[in-house]
This record gives sequence, C-alpha cells and structure tokens, in this order.
Amino acid sequence: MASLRVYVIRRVLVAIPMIFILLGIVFFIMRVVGDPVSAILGGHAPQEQIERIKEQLGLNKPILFQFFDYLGQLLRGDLGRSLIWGQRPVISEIWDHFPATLELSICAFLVSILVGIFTGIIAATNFGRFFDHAFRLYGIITYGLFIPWIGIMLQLIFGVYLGVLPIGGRIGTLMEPETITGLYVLDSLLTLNMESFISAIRHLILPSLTLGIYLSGIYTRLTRTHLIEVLNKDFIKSAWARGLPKRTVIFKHALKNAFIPILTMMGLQFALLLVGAVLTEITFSWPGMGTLLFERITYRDFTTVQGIIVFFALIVITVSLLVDVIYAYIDPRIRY
Amino acid sequence: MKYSISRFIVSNIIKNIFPRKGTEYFVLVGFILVLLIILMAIFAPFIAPYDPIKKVGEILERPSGKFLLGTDGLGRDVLSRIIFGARTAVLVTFLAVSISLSFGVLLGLLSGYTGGKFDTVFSLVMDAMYSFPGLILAIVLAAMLGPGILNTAMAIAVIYTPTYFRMVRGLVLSLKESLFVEAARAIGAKDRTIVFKYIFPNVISSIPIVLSLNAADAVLTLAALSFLGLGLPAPTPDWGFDLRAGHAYLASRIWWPSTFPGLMIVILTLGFSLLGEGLNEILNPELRR
Amino acid sequence: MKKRRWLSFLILSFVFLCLAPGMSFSLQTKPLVLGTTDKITVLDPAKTYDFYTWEVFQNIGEGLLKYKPGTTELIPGIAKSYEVSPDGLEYTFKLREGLKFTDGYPLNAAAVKWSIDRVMKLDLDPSWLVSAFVERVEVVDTYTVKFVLKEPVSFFPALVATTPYTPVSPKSFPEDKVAEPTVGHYGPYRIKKWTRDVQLVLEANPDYYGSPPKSRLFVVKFYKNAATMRLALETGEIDVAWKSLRPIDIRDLKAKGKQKVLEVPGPYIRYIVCRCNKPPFDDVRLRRAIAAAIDRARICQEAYKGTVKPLYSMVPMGMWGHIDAFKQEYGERNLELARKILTEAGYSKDNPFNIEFWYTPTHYGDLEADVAAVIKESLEETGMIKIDLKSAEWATYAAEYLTAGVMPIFLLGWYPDYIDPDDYTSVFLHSEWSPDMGVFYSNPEMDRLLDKARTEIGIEKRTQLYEKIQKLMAEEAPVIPLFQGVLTAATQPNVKGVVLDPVMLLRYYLIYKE
Amino acid sequence: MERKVELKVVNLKKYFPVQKSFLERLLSGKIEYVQAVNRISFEVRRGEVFGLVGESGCGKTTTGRLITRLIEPTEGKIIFKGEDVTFIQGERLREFRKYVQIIFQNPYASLNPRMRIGEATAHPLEIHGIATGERKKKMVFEMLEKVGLEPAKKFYDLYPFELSGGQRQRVAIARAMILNPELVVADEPISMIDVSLRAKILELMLMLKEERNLTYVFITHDLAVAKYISDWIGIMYLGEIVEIGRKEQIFSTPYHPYTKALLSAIPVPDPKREKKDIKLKGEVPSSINPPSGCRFHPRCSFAKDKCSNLKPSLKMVDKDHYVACHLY
Amino acid sequence: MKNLLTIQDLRVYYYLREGAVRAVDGVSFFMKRGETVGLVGESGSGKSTLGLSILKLVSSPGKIVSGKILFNGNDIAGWNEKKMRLLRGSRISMVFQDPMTSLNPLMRIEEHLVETIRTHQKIPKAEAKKKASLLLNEVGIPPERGGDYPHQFSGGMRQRIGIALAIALNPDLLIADEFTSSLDVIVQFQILNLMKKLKASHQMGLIFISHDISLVSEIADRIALMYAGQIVEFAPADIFFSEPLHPYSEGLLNSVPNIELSDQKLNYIPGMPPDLVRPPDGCRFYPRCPYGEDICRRKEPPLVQIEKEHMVKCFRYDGKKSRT
Repeated sequence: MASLRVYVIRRVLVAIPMIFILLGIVFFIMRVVGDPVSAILGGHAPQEQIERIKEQLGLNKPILFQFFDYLGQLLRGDLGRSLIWGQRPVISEIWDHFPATLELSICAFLVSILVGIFTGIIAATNFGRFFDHAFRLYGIITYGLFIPWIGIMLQLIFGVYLGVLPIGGRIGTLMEPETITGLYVLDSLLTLNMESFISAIRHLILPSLTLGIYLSGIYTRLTRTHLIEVLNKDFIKSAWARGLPKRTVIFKHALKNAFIPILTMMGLQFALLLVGAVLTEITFSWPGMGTLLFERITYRDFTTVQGIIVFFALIVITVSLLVDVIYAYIDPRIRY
Repeated sequence: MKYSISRFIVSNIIKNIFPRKGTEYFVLVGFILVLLIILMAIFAPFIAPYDPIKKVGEILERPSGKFLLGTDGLGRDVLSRIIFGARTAVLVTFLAVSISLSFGVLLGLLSGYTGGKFDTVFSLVMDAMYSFPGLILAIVLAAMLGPGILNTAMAIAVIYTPTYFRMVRGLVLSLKESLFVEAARAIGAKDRTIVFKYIFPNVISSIPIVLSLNAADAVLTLAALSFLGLGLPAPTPDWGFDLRAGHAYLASRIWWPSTFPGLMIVILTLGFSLLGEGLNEILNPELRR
Repeated sequence: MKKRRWLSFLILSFVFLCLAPGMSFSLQTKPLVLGTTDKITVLDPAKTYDFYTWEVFQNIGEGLLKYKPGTTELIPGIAKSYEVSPDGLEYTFKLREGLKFTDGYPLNAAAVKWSIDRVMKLDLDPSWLVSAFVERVEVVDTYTVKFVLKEPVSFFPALVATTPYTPVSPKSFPEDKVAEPTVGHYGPYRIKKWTRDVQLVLEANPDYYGSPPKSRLFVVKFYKNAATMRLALETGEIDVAWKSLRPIDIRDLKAKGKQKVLEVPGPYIRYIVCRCNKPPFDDVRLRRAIAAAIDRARICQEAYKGTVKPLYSMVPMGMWGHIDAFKQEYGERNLELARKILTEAGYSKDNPFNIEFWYTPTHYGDLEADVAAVIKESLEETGMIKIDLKSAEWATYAAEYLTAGVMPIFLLGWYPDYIDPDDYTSVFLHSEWSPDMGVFYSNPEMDRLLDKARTEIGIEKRTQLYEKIQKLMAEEAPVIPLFQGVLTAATQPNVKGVVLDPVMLLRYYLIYKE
Repeated sequence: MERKVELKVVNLKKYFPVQKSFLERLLSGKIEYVQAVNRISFEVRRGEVFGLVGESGCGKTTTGRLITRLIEPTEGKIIFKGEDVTFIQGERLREFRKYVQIIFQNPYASLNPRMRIGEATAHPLEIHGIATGERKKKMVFEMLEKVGLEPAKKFYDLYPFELSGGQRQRVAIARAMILNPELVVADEPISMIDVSLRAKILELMLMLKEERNLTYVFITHDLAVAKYISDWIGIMYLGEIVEIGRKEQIFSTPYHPYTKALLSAIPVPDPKREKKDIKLKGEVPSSINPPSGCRFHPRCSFAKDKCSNLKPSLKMVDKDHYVACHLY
Repeated sequence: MKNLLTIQDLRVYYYLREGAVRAVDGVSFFMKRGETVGLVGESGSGKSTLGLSILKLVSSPGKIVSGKILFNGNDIAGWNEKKMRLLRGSRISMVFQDPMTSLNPLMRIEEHLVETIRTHQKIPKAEAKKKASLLLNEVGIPPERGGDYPHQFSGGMRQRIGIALAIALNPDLLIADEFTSSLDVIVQFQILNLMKKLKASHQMGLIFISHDISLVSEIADRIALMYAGQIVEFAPADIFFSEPLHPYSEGLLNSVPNIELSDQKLNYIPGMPPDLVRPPDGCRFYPRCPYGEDICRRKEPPLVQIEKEHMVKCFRYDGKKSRT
C-alpha cells in the first residue's frame, strides 16, 4: 500500500507542470487578446480611473510578473474575485455551479457507460454479423451527433409535442431539497423527499440522455474493439477450451480485461464529457459550470474564466489520476 | 517518392472502394456524403432557389412547395441557407484542418526526431492542451479573437494541432526505433535521408485517417462555436448559428428552422467519420478483423 | 424469475411516474411564480445599475418617494412628505416613524444619510445619480433628512425614486465595499431565499407599513432562454412570464388565447449612433441620408414581429415632451430624399457610399443579428449605399470600440436611469457626455438648450425646450432613433394585479392569483 | 595457415539504463541498468564464420548491433582490420558502413514498407555515391538475381508487402551485399522463415561468402544451425561469453556445463536416439541484477562456493578453445 | 484397442471476402488411448486449425464444413455447444502456444485452477483449492505460489501452469499447440520431459502440434505431416523418420540441420506453399515436388495405405508397396 501512495504522489508531481502549462496558455491568450480593465469598468471610464484599476489589480506590471503573481495567488488557494457585478470570490461562483454540472455529468456518464458497454458487448459477441455492423454504425453516428441538435430534437419531441418532460432547469419551483451534497437527486433521497426526487429526475432525463447518447458511441466502439481484441487472446481461447460457460468467459475473463483500456480511455475522454456538458447545459439552461463559463466569457470576466479553467484542469487531472490509480488497482501487472 | 506513396494509398483505396459487404460501405458512403456537401458548397449559387440572406417569403412559413424546408424567423429560405451554410462549414473546416495539420505535422516531425529539451517542452505543452477539453479552449479563443472566418478557423485549429503533433511525434518515435530505420542507418544513410525517405512516408500514410476524423470534429466544433454565437458574423449562413436561431421557435412547434441545419451538421460529421473509419480499415489492414 | 418481474414492474412504474405529464404535487403554500430571462447582477443599491435588479429593489426596498403604480406620478414612500427650498437647492424629507430594516436595525434619518453617503463614497456605476446632483445629506432630526444639491435640478424627485437612493441597513451592509446580504432592506417583501441565477424567493415583510403584498409568497425563476420560459408558462409551472418573451412566442400566445398577454410601451429605446467627429459622418448629409433611408417598420415587423413600435425621437412615446421629430423631418421613410442627399454628397449607383456598420450579437438578445440584417437591406435599397456588417462581442464593443471611436456607425440601446426627457437627450447630444456614448457630437446651440432644460423647473417651459431640442436633433441626426420597446407580460388567466407602466419596474406585491 | 584477423572485440560492454521517465528517476534516485553485454572479447578471422550462440536475452543481438556500430558501446574496443572503430563518428562511420553490414532477424520489419524493392536495394549505392542511373539499375538487377529474386525486373517494382518472408530476407541480403562489404553480421537471419526454406537462405549466404571471401558473424539461438554454418562458435550466457572455440571442438568436447546442457537439450529428428538427461535448474535470471560470481552458478549442478564469489575468466583449455569456468 | 480419436475427412474453411480459405481440407487420422500424435507442418499448413476443430473451437469466420470427429466412438462433430462445453477441459483439453498470453492476467493462478475444476465438478471451494495445490505440485510449481498472478512467473513456469490447467480433470486427450516454441531450448527440454512424465502417469492421449520436426521426434508415437491443409503422410514415428515416403516428408527432413551429423548437406524445398483460397487442382505439393508427373498436376492424389498404419498421399505409391 505504501508503494501505491508513492505512485500517487509521483502521478501528482507529473500533473503539476501540466496545470502550469495549461494555465499559462489560457492566461496569455486572455491577456494578449483581451483587456480586463474595460470589462470591469464597462463602457465609458476616464483614463485616470483605468489607471487606478490597473494599479489596483497589478495590471501595469509586465505580463510575466502578473502571471507569477497569479500563480502565487493560486498556490494560496485563492482564485481571486470576479471582475463583474458582485465581485464575488470566483471559488464561490464555482461552488454554486459545480454540483449541477456534476449531477448532469454523472447521470450522462452512467447512461453512456450502460448503453455503450451493452451495445459494445453485443457487437463484439456478434462479430461480423448484423448487430455488429449495426452497433458499429451506431458508434460512428452518435459520435457525429451535434449535442445541441440532439437536445433540441429531444426537447421538441418530449417537451413540446408530447409535453411529458421539462426542457430546462434542474427542478420544479420550490422543490429544492435541503442542501447536503448539492446534487438534487441525492439530496432528495437523503432527505426522503419523494416530490423533489421525482422532479429532479424528470429534469435530468433529457439532458443526461442527450449527453449520454453522444458519449455512448465512444464506449460502444471501445468496448467492441477491445472486447474483440481480448476475445481473440489466447487466454480466452484457453478459457473456452477449459469448458467454462459463456457468461463466465465473456464477463469474468474478457470484459474485465477489456475494461482496462476502456478505463484508460474513460480518463482521456473525460475532457469530452466536460465539453459535452457545456453544450448540453446551454441547450437545456442547466445552471452549471458550462453556462457560467459561457456567460462570463461574453462579459469578459477574466478572473472567473481563468478560475473555471484552472478548476477544469484540476478536475481533468484529478480524474486521470484517479483512473490511473484504479487502473493500478485492478491490473496486477502495474508495478508502482 | 511522392508518387509512390500516393500510388500506394490510391491503389489501396481504389481496390477497396467498391465494397462487398457490411462495414466496407463506410468509406463509400462517407465519401459520397462529403463529396455531396463539398459540391453543394461549390455550386451553392446555382442550386439554392433563393438568396440566403434576403427575406423572400413570410416569416416562419411551413415547408411547402414554394419553400421546401420552410422559412426562418426573418422570412429567409431555410433550404437556401442550408446550401450556403455548406460553404461556411466546408471553408472553415478546410482552413482549420489545414492550419492544424501543417503546424502539427511539422512540429511533430521536428520534435519527435530531434528529441531532447525541445521535445520535452513541446510535448508537455501539447499534452496539456490535448488533455484539456478542446471546445472550452476554443470558446475562450473565439471569444477573444472575435467572429470571422479566419478567427474561427484559428480557434479551432489551435485545439487540433496537438492531435496531429501527438500522432506524428508518436509515429516518429516508434519509427525511429523501427528495424527498417536501423537498417537504413546500417547502410550509412544520413539523418535527413532517414527522415524524408523512411520516416515521413510512413507518417503521412496515417494522416488521411486522422485528417478526416479531425474534420468531423472540426465541423462539430465550428457548429458549437456558432451555436454559442462566437462563430461567424450574421447574416452569414451558418448551420450552428441557424440552429440556435431556430431553437427560439421551439416552443411554438416551429421545428424546421432548427431541425434542418442541425441535420446538415450531423450529415457532414457523419460523412467525415465514416470516411475516416473506412480509410482506417483500408490503410491499416492489420487492424481489420 | 419472480424477482425479475418484480423489478421490471418497479422500473416501469417509476418511468411512468417520471413521464406522467403535468403531475402536480401539493405544496403547503402555493406561491406566485414569476419567470424572467433577466438576472440579478449585484444585490447592492450602491453597485447595481441594471433594470432588473432595480426592479427587485422596488419590491424588497423602498425609496423616499415612489411612483404610483400605473403612472409616472411620484407619491410618498418611506418619506411621509417633502419640502423644496425656494432656490431649489434643498429638499427636506420627513420619514415615516418606527420603521425597521429586515435585520431589525431602525430605519431613520441617520440610516438614510448613511446609505446615501455610502453610495457616494463607493463611487460605483450608478453613484453618479447621487453624486452628480447631491452636495451633501444632513440629518435634521431622527426622522427628518435634508438633501443639499449642487445646483437646482428640476427632476430631483424622480432621482430620489431611483434605486441608489434606497436606504439599506448599516448593520448588514459594510460601509466600504459592495455586499449582497439578503437582509437589511426595507420594502413590501423580504428575501426568504436567494439562489443566484436560479430563483429568488420572497415573502411578505411583516414590518411593512403599507398594505401587505397580495401574494404572501412570491418566487422569481430565472430562465436562460425564452423558449423554456414560455413552455413553463404553458405547462403552468409559472404564473407570469415577464421580461422577455420572444416576439414569436407572444404572437403564439396571443393566438392561442389560453394565457393573458399584457402590453404597454416601455421606456426602452434602440437607435443608431453616428460617429460625428470623423469622416464620413462628420458630414451631416450622410447622417441625414441614413435617417431618411432607414426602414423602421420593417425592423419592427420582421425582426420583432410587431412587438416593438417605430420611434421617431429619442424621447420615448408616452413621455411628456415627446414629438415625432424625425417623422416630421423625413417622413416615415423617404428613399428618394436619401438618394437625393447622397447624390449631393457625391455618391451614385456606381460609386456607392461604402460603410462598415457595427452591431453586437451578445447584448441585445438573439434578434440583434436580424436587426442588423434588416438595416443592411433597407439601406442598400437606396442602391447608393454598400453596408459591410461587422460585429463585436459586447465587452469589446461597449468598452473599447465605442469610446475609442472605432466604429463609424453602430447600433445601441438605452434604458433610462430616471424617468425624465433629460435622461434621453443630454447623454447623447451634450458635448460633455456624447463622446462617452460614441457620438462625439458637439453643437453649442444644443448644449445651451440642454443646460437650460435641466435647470428649469416649470414643466411647460421644459416641454417647449425639449421640443426644440428634438427638432434640432432630427435635423442634425447624430443619433437616429429606431424603435421603442414594448413591455410585455404573459400571465395565467387567473393572475391579477400585473401593473405595467413606463417605469418598467414590475411591482410584485400587487400581483395575486384568484 | 593462420588467417588475418578481420575483427577483434576486446572487453566490450553495453549497459542499457532501464527506461524511466525523468520524474521517476528523480524520485527513485537510482538508475538501474540492463547489463546486456558484459566485457566480452573474441576475434573473427577473414573468410571465416563466427557463430554466436545463446538463448534469448543473452546479449547476442546487442553484440551484433555493437559490432556494426548501430549502438554505442559503454566500454571496450572494437577493432576492424587493425583500426579502432569503437567511437568513430560522421564520415568515418559512414565509410565503415561500406565494409560492415548487418542482416536482421525480422524480414517483415527491416524493409521500409513504403519503398519498392528496387529502391531499397539501390539505396546504399546512392548513399555512398557508388553508382547512379543505368549503372545503378544494372547493379541492382544483378544483385537481385544473385540472391535468387528472379526475374529481377518484376521484383524491382514490388513493395515489400507483396513478398513472402523468405523473399524479403533475400532483399535484405541483397541490400547488405550490394556494397561489397567485408564483414557481415547476420542476426538470426533464418529464424522467422519457414523450415523448408531456411536451408536455401543458408546456402545463399555460404555461396556469397565463398564468392566474395566474406567474413560472417552469425548470430543464432540454434546450435544445429550454428554447427552447419560456422567455423568458430562462441557460446553466450547472460551477457558473457562462456565458451569459445572451433566448431569441431565445441561439439566434440564441450567444457562448460552450460554448453553441455545446451547440446543435450537440442532435439534431434531421430526417435531412436537415446534420450539424454540434463541437470539444470530453473531459468535464466534477469540481467538487471545478474548473479554474482559466475553468472551461471545458480543453475549449475557442479557449482562450488568459489563460483558464487569469483567471476571466472576465459581460459585456454585447448588450442583455439577457451572456456570461462572454475572447473578447468 | 479401440481408437481414442478418429478424424474422418474433416474440412474446416475460413470464409473471408477473398473466398473460402481451405485451412483443413479432407483430413483423416486416428490415435489410440495413451498415444502421442505429432502433428507437424509449416506455418499456414492448417495444423492449429485442426487442433482447434477437435474441440470445435474454430472461431468465426471459420467453420467446420464436413467430416467426422469420433471421440471415444462418438461423433462429436454434430454435438451442440452445451454438450461440447462439458467435454472441453474435462475430457479433451488444450495447452496453448504462448505462455505469456494464455493465462488471464487479472486472475491469480489458483483461481484459474479452482474455476476450471469447479466448472466441471461440483465440489466445495476448499476441496478444489486442495486439488489445485496438488496439481501445482505435480507440475513442479511450489503450491504456495498459487496466490500469485501470471506475470509474476517466468515463461517456463507459466507453461507448467498451463499444463496443470489442462490436466486438472484427467482428460483422455490433450492437445498441445506449439506449446514449447516460445521457450528456450533448455526450458523446452524440461517442459517436454514433464509432459512425457505426466502423459504416462495420467494415461492421456496427446496431440502434439509443432512446426519443429526434430522436437516432435522426441515425443511422438505417430507422425501426421500436414501440407497445405492436408495430411500428406501419416506414419508411426520410427518409420517416418527412418523411411519417409512422401516427397515433402523427405524434403523437410533433409532441410533440418541435425546436430548429430557432421558435414550434413542441407537441402531445401524450392517454391512456396500454395494459396489456400485457390489451391492447385491436382496434388498440392506438385509445384514444389522434384518427382512431379503430369498426373499430379491434374488429379488429386489418393491417400494410399502402405501398411496398416502408414498412409501417404502421393501417386508414387498408388498401387505399390514400396518406393520405386
């Protein structure tokens, strides 16, 4: 177990330059192309006021110094304050919006994994036959689907024509459960609030289907390829030759092995989940990080945008770290 | 040299373009879809029944004989806008892919072959960009650069450069260790000869696959940027933008201004993905199972 | 096998439960729910400078004076009465006695002075509404407060009714920085719960002096897009759909007739700005040509589906002093006149007037691109103008390009700060402020007229002055009015008490369900 | 008559660092090495075939690549025709390549998949500026015919993927031979070729040797093949040469216990032959932390205390026959 | 003695888009209980497919087209998957070529054994575990290493585990497909010896598939030599090596270097094996055969019975008893 800890520490250390670089890219893009001061002051500010704000925010220093200042600030765990409106701390803006994104992402992820792995298994075990081609095509088509479009189509069908599901928002009016985790579904279950629970689920269905379907294609393809690959391995042949029943061979031997590369891809595809979440959120007016990011970009709220990106980068890295650790945990071949 | 590679690719494609069964139709169907849309883009003025940026009918007319796909919120013909929208999509995709391709391949070759500090720094930067959600970077970039064809193409190109870079670098690294490169060293070939005669030809044969898969992605990214209003300035016909405009009429059961532009996005993306999948099978026969 | 059947039954019933349309659950108190696509920016009167947040302050706060619902007439608010000194420099307000902020702090003259001083000291976006006019605030006694002005201002009572003059509690608000506490206000409602960008839950303030709100519990739901809000209205999830339904939805709702649609002209106007200090629009002829060629009716019909009204003056319709100055000058639209002027200016069909026309797609709603497209078409109809449409995202547009004079001609909109013709004229036309608006217009005659109208107290005199100002503006056309917004609210048939008036601020406390 | 020494290897050593990322190295603090080749010495004489035999992972392939200077030795000397070529670079190295060539084990990977057979064979000529145009083409045709790729004209325009393994290996031979080298290192050239075709490749190599008075270093894991083709044989175990001698001596009187084990383990296509038994424990240990002393001692049934402490050096046991073992 | 296994005119084709690859095309042979058949052939000769088809494990797009597989007198070619499953691992088992990949990397080796045993025998886990450690002991692996994962073992050890798995249920027939070819000679020798020992103690029949004719000679009682999907010669081992009849047998034996012989003259067989999608009309070896005659080109040679248990597929022995 100690070695696992060393492994995790090592992975974290590797992740640090990654964050640094990402942050650098975003910081420089935003500073080179945009001007944060005008964002604060709005339209018409006299020159001296601009200077004053620049002074106040340290924007009159060379850009590299600003970058290091920002890094220093980050190291103290401070993401700064929003430039607009309430000038709230960026971190509280993020915490306000993150649970929504998390809830959506988890649901969509579950949908995609269930659908993807299910179709992938069917395709792989029917290799070369109808279901294989059909689900391969499914994989390709879903990958090419444009999230807002699927979203709008689902909204049209279920929201407008059938009128059975809400097309926006997270929960019905005044149905918010007590905040425990911030995830409405979970919170309403924890507080045994059935009304809220059903409302939350109803609001979740369309967005998580949209995002889930889009992502499922990747898992269909991954499961299919890796399962076929594993099914062709000697140890599977050997398992058949030992007379093991089909279910044992496919689920216990093949799927578990195929799952390792799928897991790795899950880590890599996590970025895609976030991208998808942004578009889904905007299509479904889901009050999450994507909506926040998009809104703040249009208002040029540099610190918030920077903060969101740092946050995203942290999530991406944490997830890949987590995936690596899980990977190391299930695959005994990995030596830390 | 160039001739022989293209011959290799072309002969393989031709050999396989008339499929016999199942998934082998992928490349044919993909090719046809992409070709149709490119033709649509080129001949837009001849095909489109109306001017795409002029009001030609009542607003929000249902699809009918006069307006096959109806009119949008400004009384413009949806069909004509879709047809001209192909121009935007094809042009931006082409620009974005070419920009990212040229930078990515060049840097990848350079970084992979020279190795050392240069390589370490570059691959760190590219890895960081690669692992980060691309669209989010593109949104930031597009918002900063402002709307416009070139700006949008650049924003998209930036996020795909790492894909090419990583692919080319990875290939170069493995090719560098490959036996035939060692064999070339054994007969006394110089570095330059090795890069251009042994490594590069083997790298570029993989490019068409990544290229078409990336094009598919680029179409989606462009659509996403346009959908967020960060793409091209109005009234340029643009599928993503039109989809967003159409979204507003949703509650009125007016489905045509959103359904059709979105469908076009899906079709073009699908065309490119099918093409990429098919090419992958043809050019990497060892992956075929 | 049995287990599986049981499980599938469970799943099926769950799916049914989730999909069952229009399922409603009993709530202990049915609140009145209002939907809006606007948002609360900053819940601090010293910082907030947008209409929607001001609306919220009308409901959770109250000024010394307030408008009588449905009119532009000012009536006492937390002040019982006021007096003006003869020189017009001192306003003395007598406060109602025994009021308490929602945090329990007493609302007295000292608190009023503290609040006004705070606004001036913080010196943020809306503070000019105070500091440009008020010299100082004095506490005369516990319930008497006196404002000393820098110069006589004819519309000071209207200013006092604006949000920056809303008193807040020194107990909950820090003196030196912006804050957004949910207590420390005083108004008909108090905040029960606020989830930013999601919803604001209000409940009746038991300490309010006046009649209690018609609905004890009032919820504002914030929507990101209008289509969702409309569907919510149709499914009965919300009772009132307030700013802003899309024109198409309004048309639809009217046609369906299931919900009530209320409309009044609002004081929100849209216009074109010409950069008057640099070529080409330093040439008044070109400005006049644009003013003549513009097709307001088409913008209103095509982009806004008739939900806005053509406007021929910067002073909105319905406000005293308004005249259709541009209509008098150019008619509704006069292509011939436009062509004539352009020919005079040296342009022809073969040598068209080429110009970049700017708009922003990110501030004025989804329809802005359509508006720009229609303008382009209508101007090009002269055959002598070639428009190159350019767009920039709002922050750049407003913060950089506008004041730097990058854009020769562009679209802009105006929401009033206070309800007075001055707020629709001085900012654009006075040489002191017009550069801030990107107009760069300077005319000593205009400046003289504006200054006079500002300090004059008698309303007849002022009306005459503003008519003159509007005429001069139409002749010179530094800004070209396009249309005036219409306030629209759609409600469930059983909702009563939605009072729409030119003040634009909806009074929630008057709304109720039958 | 003693022939001239063509190649002399003295105390040649190659350690590969175990691949780790920068940070991992930083954290673990030490660098581990694979001791692929550990101080080996031997001589190859002009016109003779030196067979280097060993099991997989014993360092024989590394030795081949060291001799041809495809990788840098860690220590030691490589002397080719009296000239120290251990660390030559640039033009001198390129000149050296004209004389020393290598044939690889895997004919499927040693040819550029995007280069036609003709181009591939002609490439050495171009690189060294030996011939161009028609003359080059003629030389290529001749060479292709010589290795049995007939008609050369047809093969000239084919791509490697259109050829069988045996044919590819002939292309590799043609490419190596077209420069008229003096020393050819053949790294398991027949192990990936069908059994019925192996002899043909061997025959071809022997024919070329006779014709051109070539010197071969023939690397193989198969003692039978080595016996067939070599004049001298060196037995490698875990990066070291344990026994070296003329072919006849190795097969008639093997000294080293490892050599003996190898010899008796080799299957013979004769079911009537009396089956021998070997007393050998376990399997080859890792070359990252090889055993101390004699590297073979943990598996040796004759091992004494000395064997685990002291590394035996090569000792002459007969004329032209050396063995590294404490038993002798 | 009754035959343990009799294969009659078995055909297994792979249906690719280029056409049907006739990997096994009309193969017949037999073996008795406890015997070892060495199935020899070069790569692509169909020997592995033949091995898999005995267990009916040929994977799609391969298919057993026709023929009989008589195991203990029952024609299992017609059996359904369920019946086959019970047969696999318990009555007929298999050891695979690559010890690196033939064990599930995520499972402890003990679990492999226990799983196999408990699939076929309904015994408690503890008992199965005990059995597993006995098996490990039998193949020369310390039973206490049962909790280790496959990657923790060396190649030879893994192959021992593979053998333990295969003999776990005392099968009648063991099929070993190139199971030593990735091992070094010395380890190969050790494993081969182990196999001989186990074969004797368990009285198993063994089909030993290999491309290495020298290796086969060490263990086989009978030799079946395959060429291009067909058995060209089937003979008792001593006869095969001393007196090969088929030109291919002869050529192959002459192309193998023999360490026992000095100054051996190696031969090779010119040409290449045929394309199995479109094999030659007549004898498949004809294009490479030094004795080829016109009839060989036109007609497929019959399988000639030379002696009771010696068959050869060649015209040269058609109607004759000895070599001309």
